[in-house]
Amino acid sequence: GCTAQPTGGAASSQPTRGGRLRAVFAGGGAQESLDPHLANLFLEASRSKAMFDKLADYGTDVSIVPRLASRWEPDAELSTWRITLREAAFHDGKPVRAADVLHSYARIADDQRTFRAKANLALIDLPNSRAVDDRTVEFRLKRPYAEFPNVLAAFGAYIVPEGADEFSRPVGSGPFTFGSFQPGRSLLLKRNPSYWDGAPYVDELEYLIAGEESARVNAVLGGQADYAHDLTPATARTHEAAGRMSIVRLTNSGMQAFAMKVDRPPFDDPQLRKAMFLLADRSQMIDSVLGGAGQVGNDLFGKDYLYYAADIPQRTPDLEQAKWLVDKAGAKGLKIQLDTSAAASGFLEAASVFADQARQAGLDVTAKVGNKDTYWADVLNKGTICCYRSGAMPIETHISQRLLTNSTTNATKWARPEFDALYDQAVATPDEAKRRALYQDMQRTLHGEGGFLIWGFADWLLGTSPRLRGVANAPANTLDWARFDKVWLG
Amino acid sequence: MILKVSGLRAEAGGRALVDGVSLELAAGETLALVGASGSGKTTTGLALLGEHAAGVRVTGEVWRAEGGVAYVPQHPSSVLNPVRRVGGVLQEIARAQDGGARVDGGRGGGARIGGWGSGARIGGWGSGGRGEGARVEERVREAVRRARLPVELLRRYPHQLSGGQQQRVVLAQALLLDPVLIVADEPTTGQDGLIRAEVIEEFRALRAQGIALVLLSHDLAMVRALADRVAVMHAGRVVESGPAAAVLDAPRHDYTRSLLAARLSPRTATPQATAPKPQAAVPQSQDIAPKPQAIGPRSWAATPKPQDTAPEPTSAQVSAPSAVLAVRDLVAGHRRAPVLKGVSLSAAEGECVAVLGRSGSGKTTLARCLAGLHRPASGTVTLNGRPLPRHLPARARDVQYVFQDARASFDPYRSVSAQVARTAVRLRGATPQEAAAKARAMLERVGLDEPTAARRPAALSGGELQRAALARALLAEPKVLICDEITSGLDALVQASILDLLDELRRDLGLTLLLISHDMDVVARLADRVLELETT
Amino acid sequence: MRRRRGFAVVLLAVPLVLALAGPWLAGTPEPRGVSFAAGGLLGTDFVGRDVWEQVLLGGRSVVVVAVLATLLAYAAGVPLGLLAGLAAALAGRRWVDEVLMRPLDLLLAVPSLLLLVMLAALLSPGPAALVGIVALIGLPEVVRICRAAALQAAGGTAMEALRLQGETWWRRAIGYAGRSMLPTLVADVGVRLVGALYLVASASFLGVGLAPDASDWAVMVDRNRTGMFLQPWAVVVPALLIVALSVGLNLTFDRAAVRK
Amino acid sequence: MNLARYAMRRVLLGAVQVVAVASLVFVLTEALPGDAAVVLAGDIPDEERIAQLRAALELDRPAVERWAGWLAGLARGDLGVSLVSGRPVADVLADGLPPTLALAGLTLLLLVPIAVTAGVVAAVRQGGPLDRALTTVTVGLYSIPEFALGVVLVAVFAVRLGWFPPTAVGAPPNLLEQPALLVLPLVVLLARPVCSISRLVRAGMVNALESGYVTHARRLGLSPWRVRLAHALPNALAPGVQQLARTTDWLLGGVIVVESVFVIPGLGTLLNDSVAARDIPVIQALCVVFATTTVVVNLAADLGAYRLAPGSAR
Ligand SMILES: Nc1ncnc2c1ncn2[C@@H]1O[C@H](COP(=O)(O)OP(=O)(O)OP(=O)(O)O)[C@@H](O)[C@H]1O
Ligand SMILES: Nc1ncnc2c1ncn2[C@@H]1O[C@H](COP(=O)(O)OP(=O)(O)OP(=O)(O)O)[C@@H](O)[C@H]1O
Ligand SMILES: [Mg+2]
Ligand SMILES: [Mg+2]
Repeated sequence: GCTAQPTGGAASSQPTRGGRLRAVFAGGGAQESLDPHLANLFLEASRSKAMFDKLADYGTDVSIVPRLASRWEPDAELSTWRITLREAAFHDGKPVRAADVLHSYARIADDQRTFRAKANLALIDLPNSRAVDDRTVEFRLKRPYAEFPNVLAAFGAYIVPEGADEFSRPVGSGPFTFGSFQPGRSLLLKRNPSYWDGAPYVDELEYLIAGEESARVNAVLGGQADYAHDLTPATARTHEAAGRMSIVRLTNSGMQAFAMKVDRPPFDDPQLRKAMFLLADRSQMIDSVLGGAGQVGNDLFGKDYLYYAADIPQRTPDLEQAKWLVDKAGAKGLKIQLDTSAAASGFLEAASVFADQARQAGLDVTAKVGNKDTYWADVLNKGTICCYRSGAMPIETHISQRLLTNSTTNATKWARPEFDALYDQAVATPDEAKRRALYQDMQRTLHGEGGFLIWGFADWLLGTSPRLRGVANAPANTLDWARFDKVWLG
Repeated sequence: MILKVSGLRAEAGGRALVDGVSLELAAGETLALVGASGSGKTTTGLALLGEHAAGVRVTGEVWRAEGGVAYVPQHPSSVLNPVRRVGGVLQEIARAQDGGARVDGGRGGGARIGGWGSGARIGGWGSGGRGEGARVEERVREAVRRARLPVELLRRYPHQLSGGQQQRVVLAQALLLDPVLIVADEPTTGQDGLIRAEVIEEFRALRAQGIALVLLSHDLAMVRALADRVAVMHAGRVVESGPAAAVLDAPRHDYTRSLLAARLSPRTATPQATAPKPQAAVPQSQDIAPKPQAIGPRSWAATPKPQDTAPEPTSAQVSAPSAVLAVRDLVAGHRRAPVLKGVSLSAAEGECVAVLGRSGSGKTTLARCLAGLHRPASGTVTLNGRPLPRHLPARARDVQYVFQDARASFDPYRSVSAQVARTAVRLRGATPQEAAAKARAMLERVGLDEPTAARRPAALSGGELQRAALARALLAEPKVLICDEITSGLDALVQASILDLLDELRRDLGLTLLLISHDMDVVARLADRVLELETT
Repeated sequence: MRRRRGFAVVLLAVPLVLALAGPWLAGTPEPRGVSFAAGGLLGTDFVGRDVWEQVLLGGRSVVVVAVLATLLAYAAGVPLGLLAGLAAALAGRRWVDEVLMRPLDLLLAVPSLLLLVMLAALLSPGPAALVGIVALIGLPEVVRICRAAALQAAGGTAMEALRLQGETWWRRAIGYAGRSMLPTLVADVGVRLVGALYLVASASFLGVGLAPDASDWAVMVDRNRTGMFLQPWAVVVPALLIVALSVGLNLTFDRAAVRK
Repeated sequence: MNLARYAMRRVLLGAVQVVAVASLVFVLTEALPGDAAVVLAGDIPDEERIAQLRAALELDRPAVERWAGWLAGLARGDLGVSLVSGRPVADVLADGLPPTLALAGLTLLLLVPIAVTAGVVAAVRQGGPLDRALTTVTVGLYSIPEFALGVVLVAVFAVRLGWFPPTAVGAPPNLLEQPALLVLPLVVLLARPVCSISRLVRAGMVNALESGYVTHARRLGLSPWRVRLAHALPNALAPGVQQLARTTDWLLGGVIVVESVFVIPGLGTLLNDSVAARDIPVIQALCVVFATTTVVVNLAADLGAYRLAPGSAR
């Protein structure tokens, strides 16, 4: 399904036109840029989606929904994909053509540049891809790949006009056109009346920036903004009942995990990993860390997403067995450093609570706070166990980016030829049922002895002013998340 | 009646500092309070203002007539605001007076009980008429002229003034107040003879205007010249009081008698001292000398005239056969002005050289250069032919300086005896016990008993502190001792004993003395030779 | 007067007693609950722990670390400030002043945020490092205030008299100049202690010193702020204890200054 | 001593200091873990990608070379471009400076009279209920962390009562155009320095009020407040002036908390962001600004100290 359920009572009211919607996000500052391919922060992702389109995007269950591409068809070996573009136009009136698509992808994949989606597009053999006609693109892949639509929806794979390389006044095909920009303060966009997916309801969209959460909340409470992105569970609970602000919970938005490195002591011992899985009291983590705003995880990524192995039984804490396993692994009293930092909200809390739980099982776990700015690079290769989180993405993408021998961000150092082979087999399988079975196999392995202790899936929390209607409940990073062409001011 | 005091008693720590003092003063009258150093003059004087030092309890009755009271304190430096230019403060006072006068609609109305009230006036200081600026300016100029303070000093900060100049600033402040009563505590100790005489004249003029004056002084010549009535204090009590002539000429009390009898006789042993000196060199001696008819038979008349005995002055060069201390072409000054322009002098072992000069002529500056506290622009200072060490502690073993302002030279937080003893520890390597014993002995010699010296500086009288400062310097057993007005706050009796002590040290230990004084009697008593500094 | 003393003493005693006796009073830790929920005496904190227990445990590190850091800053800063101030007042020694103060100016000019991040990266965490960092950040200010105060004391005749006595530098500086600026220092130390407290808290957030979930009043205030309106006790109680501690300290110091 | 010459020398020394600070900061930032490339890579720290980023940002050049290049640029008045956004650093600074200056200027304008008055009144009423109340209130406010104070003030006065806007989100670049925006930030900014300065002023005043010159000034028929303000106060100010200098320094560079609680994009936020992003050119430029203000402010404070202790300027 590609349309998300609008939330709460908002569904009942009829959409109305007009007004300026002010959305306040964290981030910005010196780092922000309007280049959609540079998008990195949530703020930038939302702004890009307001001004640009991708060929496809993630639906609410992270399946792929068509956007600028109205259709995609692989050839029999799955190595040539023919994409049909829908009729759409850039803000300057020029139509979106195959050449624009090829230019955009070439720009992202440029070896001299470092755009985020570059890794996703690495599979495309761009020199041999071509524009069949203005509305048809033919992509040649370097190897057969059944999940090619995932690539079309990749984070940051936006389509920009041919030749565009400078984005101080961006021109895209999205629902809003550029108005004015004050870096670090605000971006004002105007309604694009001729948007192919239906013109937005609001006349203007203003992105505001407030790094501090309390400031975002206060801006909504004080009527200075209508949409506050990224609240903490505590704030949500504070304001939920008061009526001055509606809280929108985007359920199942963020995976919360600990990543154990399986290639080095002590977690090269599967028994110890098993012990960790068993000692984790997931519901306590949800309560204490997320203030109840989330669901427990089963050490598998992508709960409720396409191909999720829902039939693997949920793990429940078993302290006795965990202790026994710790003893057996000879790890009783072992000093373990759990890397954490303020890089993501909840990390410090998670480390604190989990360290306590591990201590009860006889492990001497201490949280070590690292530098938040370089955290991801620091924990990629160093340390033994760290806090980890991930936004929404297809399970296939999760596996290919994090769990293959040659994955670039393999934080658990999970490197198994037989697992890699399973993956290769899956993405070369045209039949969806067979593919599903292969994914199930992979997930069973990961559940049994993987390095990710995925203890929960956090809700993503938004605050909206009561007059804002039509906000969809879609996980962060999916199409309907932070999407402002389908909301209206009541 | 301006002032009426009865049964005044001041006590500190259960000890009476002043007891049973009763005084009366009419308009235009001058009362002199004389008495030994530490006899309670300052305490009484403060009580007249309704004030007292911390830790002192005052009882008794003080009635004051309506109108301002001006106070000239004994230690001017402690009442001058270090961060305010002296002229600015004078102007401020004048302006407050101006406003106050308008608010009061004139002063000197009906009498009221002053009691201990501070009698603070609400003076407007914001507004002012068109003529106010000029009027204020005029008043300040007038006061400054009467206090004999050069106008160019008004732009300075207090620390940029000499001791005598500071005293004149305080005097000018008092004159600006337009008071009905002036309490002046040793108002001329830092002044040269000429100015002193002029200030005495000013006081006379004030008296003529009907302003009452309470004069606390050791300076019997001034008392004689000014006072209508004299009260003699001893150990906190008024032992004798009456008309000036009666008390001074026919004292009835033993103490008064001995005080008046104590006078300085010139030394006889020093050959240089006999040389006659040119009249012009020490003109001040002429001026301070009281009128012959006012001098009683048993007092100053018997003193040999200073000019008869004062040693020979040399304004540029004094040489001695075996110079211990030699100063050559010393040039020094302050940022604003050159002060010493090529001073040379030398002094032999055991010799006493007096440095004379008008107030502000650079005596203190010279002394500070020798002591190593002020860096001269050029010139050399040698001791026994060797240049003095620049390092202060090393130099301080040989050259000690007794500051002009004794009170400012003590740390207010520690007991005086402890401070005195430190000299022996630091400069003579004594153990603390030895040092304490030495200090006790030396303090005894300068006439300070143990309980007095055990107090903090604030609880000592001006004269007591001067003696403590001398004791402190002497404990260093220096070769050269520079005394900057060390007897200005001492009564004749104590003064004599101090000078005797110095004389003894000089003879017995070969102490070389550099004596800075405005008091020609002191100079005559002690000095072998005289150096006179010209006013710059 | 007695009533007034009572006020200051109570203000000071409550946090001090809690800080010193608290760890003994705190029982075995309760299992964690939902974060920022009611329950127990004062509800739960940001990771679901019992706030009252955290309050009992959290005073000691506040008192120890902040007090040590402040003391260290003073131990180093007062002599330096005195040295600079006394030297500045002496014509021949002004270079000493320059040599001391200009490098400290550099330290002042480096943003403390950068310094903290930097030190966090370089130093191994621990109370000792923390004390050092907090002291280092407070040092230049202490030095400057001491220097200004010393400069006032150093210009006087009494200082010259002490020099003429051959008095040691220490005696002149500590005994005289130090004594005369004591009221200034006393006024400053009470305030600086609080500054140190919160520096400790923000440092812990950057990974220096205390753990981010440490039982420490200042850390509690900092970390529980997100739940400030949900479960105010988790912020209010430790904050009030800190307020009581510092107000009590300052009032007591004021009274001590009167007595001299 | 000649104060003018002294000031001249300090200004020259100051220029050296500024360069020294910038160099020191350069070394510090270099020594920080990670660089702009690592930070930009974010949560996909692919080594190859980081290396490419480094090359693109010219971070692969030796540090000394980059430092020399920066210095050369500084000499020409060229601050370079931001590593992250590619905008000229001068523009980035120009965006952050006005809000900071507005806040700092207004705070100082209010701070000095409030703190001095509080200190003087407390000293005059030393030991009395007013003194104790002032101490309790100022120290109490000081002991409440800025963010807590800020959030509570916003909750009460902006959200509940609606008297002031809760944040400066979406405000015009010139904050002075909307004075209501500044009320709450100013209150929070004032809370701490009022305490530290007034405590120092109080201590100095207590001392000065006991001194001989104040007693004497009272005798001279000056009004009580004139004595306190014109005679006692100047002697009480020296440590307070130093603290004021520190406060000025802090206001011009370090009010990160207030800036973020009220969403005022000033230099503090800028510094925070650029340290987080390891955006060295911006950090360097900010440090030049901070070092310059520190040098100037310290010089002013030192001249003040000499002025307030003229006896020592022998
Ligand atoms: N710090 C200073 N700055 C500028 N001028 C000064 C300073 N100190 C003293 N003077 C001036 O230098 C001159 C000499 O001062 P000095 O104290 O040596 O005089 P003196 O002979 O000791 O006078 P007195 O007898 O009044 O004590 C005076 O005119 C005085 O005003
Ligand atoms: N605060 C005090 N506490 C205790 N004793 C004090 C205090 N102030 C002064 N004294 C003592 O009281 C006595 C009188 O002091 P006072 O200053 O009145 O003497 P004085 O007559 O003015 O002496 P001088 O001529 O030396 O100035 C002295 O012995 C002194 O030591
Ligand atoms: Mg006296
Ligand atoms: Mg002199």
